[in-house]
Amino acid sequence: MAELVYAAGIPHAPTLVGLFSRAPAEVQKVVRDSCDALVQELDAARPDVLIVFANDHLTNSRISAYPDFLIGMAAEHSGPHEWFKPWIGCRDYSAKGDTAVAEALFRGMTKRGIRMNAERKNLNFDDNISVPTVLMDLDKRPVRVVPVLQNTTVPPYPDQRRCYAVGQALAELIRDDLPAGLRVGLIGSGGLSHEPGGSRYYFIDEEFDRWFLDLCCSGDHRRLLDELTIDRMEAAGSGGTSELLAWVVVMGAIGERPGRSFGYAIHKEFRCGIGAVSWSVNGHVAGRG
Amino acid sequence: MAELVYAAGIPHAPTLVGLFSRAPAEVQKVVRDSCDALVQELDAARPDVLIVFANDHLTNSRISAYPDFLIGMAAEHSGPHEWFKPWIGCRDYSAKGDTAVAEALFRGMTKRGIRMNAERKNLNFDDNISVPTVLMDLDKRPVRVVPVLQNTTVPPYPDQRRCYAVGQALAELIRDDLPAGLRVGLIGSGGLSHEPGGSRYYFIDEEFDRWFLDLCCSGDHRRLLDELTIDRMEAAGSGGTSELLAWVVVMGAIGERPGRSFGYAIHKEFRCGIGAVSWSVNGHVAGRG
Amino acid sequence: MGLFDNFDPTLAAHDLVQDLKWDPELRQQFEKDEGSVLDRYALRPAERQAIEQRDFRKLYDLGFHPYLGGQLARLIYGNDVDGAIRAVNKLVSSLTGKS
Amino acid sequence: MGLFDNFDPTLAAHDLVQDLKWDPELRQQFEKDEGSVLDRYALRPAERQAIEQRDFRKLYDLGFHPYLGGQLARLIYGNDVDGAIRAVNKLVSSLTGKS
Ligand SMILES: [Fe+3]
Ligand SMILES: [Fe+3]
Repeated sequence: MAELVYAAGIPHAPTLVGLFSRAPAEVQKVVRDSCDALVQELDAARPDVLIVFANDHLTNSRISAYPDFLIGMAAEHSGPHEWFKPWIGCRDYSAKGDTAVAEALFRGMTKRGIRMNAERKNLNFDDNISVPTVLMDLDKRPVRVVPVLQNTTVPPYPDQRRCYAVGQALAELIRDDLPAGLRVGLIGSGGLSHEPGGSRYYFIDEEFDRWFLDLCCSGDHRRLLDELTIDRMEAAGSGGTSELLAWVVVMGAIGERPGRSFGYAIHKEFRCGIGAVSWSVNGHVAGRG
Repeated sequence: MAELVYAAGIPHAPTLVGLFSRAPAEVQKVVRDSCDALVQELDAARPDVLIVFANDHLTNSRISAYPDFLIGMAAEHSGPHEWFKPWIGCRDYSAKGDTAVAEALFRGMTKRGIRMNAERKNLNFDDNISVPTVLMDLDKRPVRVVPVLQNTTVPPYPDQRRCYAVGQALAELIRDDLPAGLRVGLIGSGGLSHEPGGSRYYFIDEEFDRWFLDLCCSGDHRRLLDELTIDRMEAAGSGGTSELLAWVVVMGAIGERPGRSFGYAIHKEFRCGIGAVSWSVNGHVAGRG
Repeated sequence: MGLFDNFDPTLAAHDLVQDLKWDPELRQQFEKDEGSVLDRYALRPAERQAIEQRDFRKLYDLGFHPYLGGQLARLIYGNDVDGAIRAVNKLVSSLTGKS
Repeated sequence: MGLFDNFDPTLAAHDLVQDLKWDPELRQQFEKDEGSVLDRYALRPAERQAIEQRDFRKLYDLGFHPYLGGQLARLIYGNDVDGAIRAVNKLVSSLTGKS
């Protein structure tokens, strides 16, 4: 019976690193405040392991064999992948992995009827894991990381209801399969609205983003599941906004809890809406209520 | 608007080839009669292409990355895979493939929300495709083959309802996506009851097998879906009987139609119950009714 | 909306972009002699032409995955922070027909 | 029934059997010097011991996939039509504790 001690949803736009210094002061402030708050809460929560759900940007698998979920089981997770390095413009990192938790995750999801792929070798990390890692210095903190790369863009991919169910299975797994006393944190990495590779590459859907952040903070998961459809996310930026499904996995795991957001920034050059949420789970065992 | 002209369910026990000559005369007769009838109907139906659903016996993918379905897109399908050759004891073959239909299948299933993997190279064929191919001389007949290797044994795998839905999508795809005038046949390859690798390796569940063959012939798909559960198949031989899910895909595609069986053989040394069914679809477009 | 309406997972150009990302040598060759790299892939004539003409609109209409489209643009126009801006602008103007 | 109750997809022995099927050279080495092949895989101690002792019961209790169990038996006891009969019998007697 492990304990769920931390849960957050954060964006991973590479421009948050590479174009940060060129952004207006008020935009920089939102990014900085969000990171500071997230890191402070993380340090206070002292998780032993962070399970990070983040979409793969077609960096590990071909379209002809694209998994819904891919668990990184390596003892260390190094990145970014060579080709993504200049693009993100971020430093190298090597975060501690947790093979035992990764294996328990693979085993436990299999047992619960959820197909995941798993890989012992170092995965190719693009912005998905790299940006949160360097923004929060995860590799320098005393926490182990288990990345789960999620398909949110190669059709067909799991929708909000399926992702929520995966989160519910994860909660059960944390409670029943992971060792007593283990402190577990969850991060959903992705979003907010953006359309990478599309004709609306510079489009940010402020209305959607603010609505989504409010919804996340409200803890109303019935509305979340009814309204955060793939169609709605596609309308707010095709192929990119659906990265928020990684946040839905986390919300499925923690159940209906209020969250807090640290502001919202809209900056066209980032090519992505920026905002983060953390949820109050500290000290509570995973599950609804 | 292609036409569905042939549909059958057949077993692929390797012992049907390697141990055939040692089987009692009455067992040989059932096997021979079934093959003769299936081949006669096939020749009469004159399909241009046969889509063969058959489980992969862990011959193409690792357990850490196991697909539900894997489409063979090669222009030729050669087998058996080297290691399976002495075990099956069958001749080499090279069946014509159909890259265009295989691609349409991959594209059409993707569009219909069903994740399949696809491979352009020659797949590794074990008994799944090899046994039907040599028993029915598919490689010597004027028909192209598209193999779809199905996961029926690595948990979690698609259950009877999911497989039926895949079949329904397939029917729609044949009707709407494949070229007019194309004559399509379907084969589900697998079963009947057996427990490969289990302590009941020599167990054959005659009662289950006869019940299943009758059910297939009845065309009562509500009962099929309610009663042919994974638990029921596991009870009739763990890890092997569920190969019959390949037949369920075919039944999903043809809808509720009566079928005919060509007898049933039980021979312990075959380590598998033997029986086949063909369904009346000739001249009808796929779909219910 | 609609970016995935024509999505065609069988396009060989998808594998081209994947391999270019994964293989620095292939990338070098692509820069030096693009045609010799394209020759290795079973591209349909229209697919190859769209790549040669940097016509992303046509490529997407054939069913190319837009995320790989963004990556292809970076492979062609530049993959560092500033190269990416160039790539995004080229991509958007090809898709919208404006420049 | 119950063959999959303990199924553990993380066992390295699964990859061992897959590789042996796919790689004739590895198979030869496995026959000549089994230990040197087992060394290459991150087998848990109990997992390795079960393979060395041909203890399929123990291997299955650890969560080994029975279909790969049948194939492992053939890799050890024989893979032609008659070898398979030997393999099946050895496997069944290990699993049932009868011979
Ligand atoms: Fe992203
Ligand atoms: Fe089989």
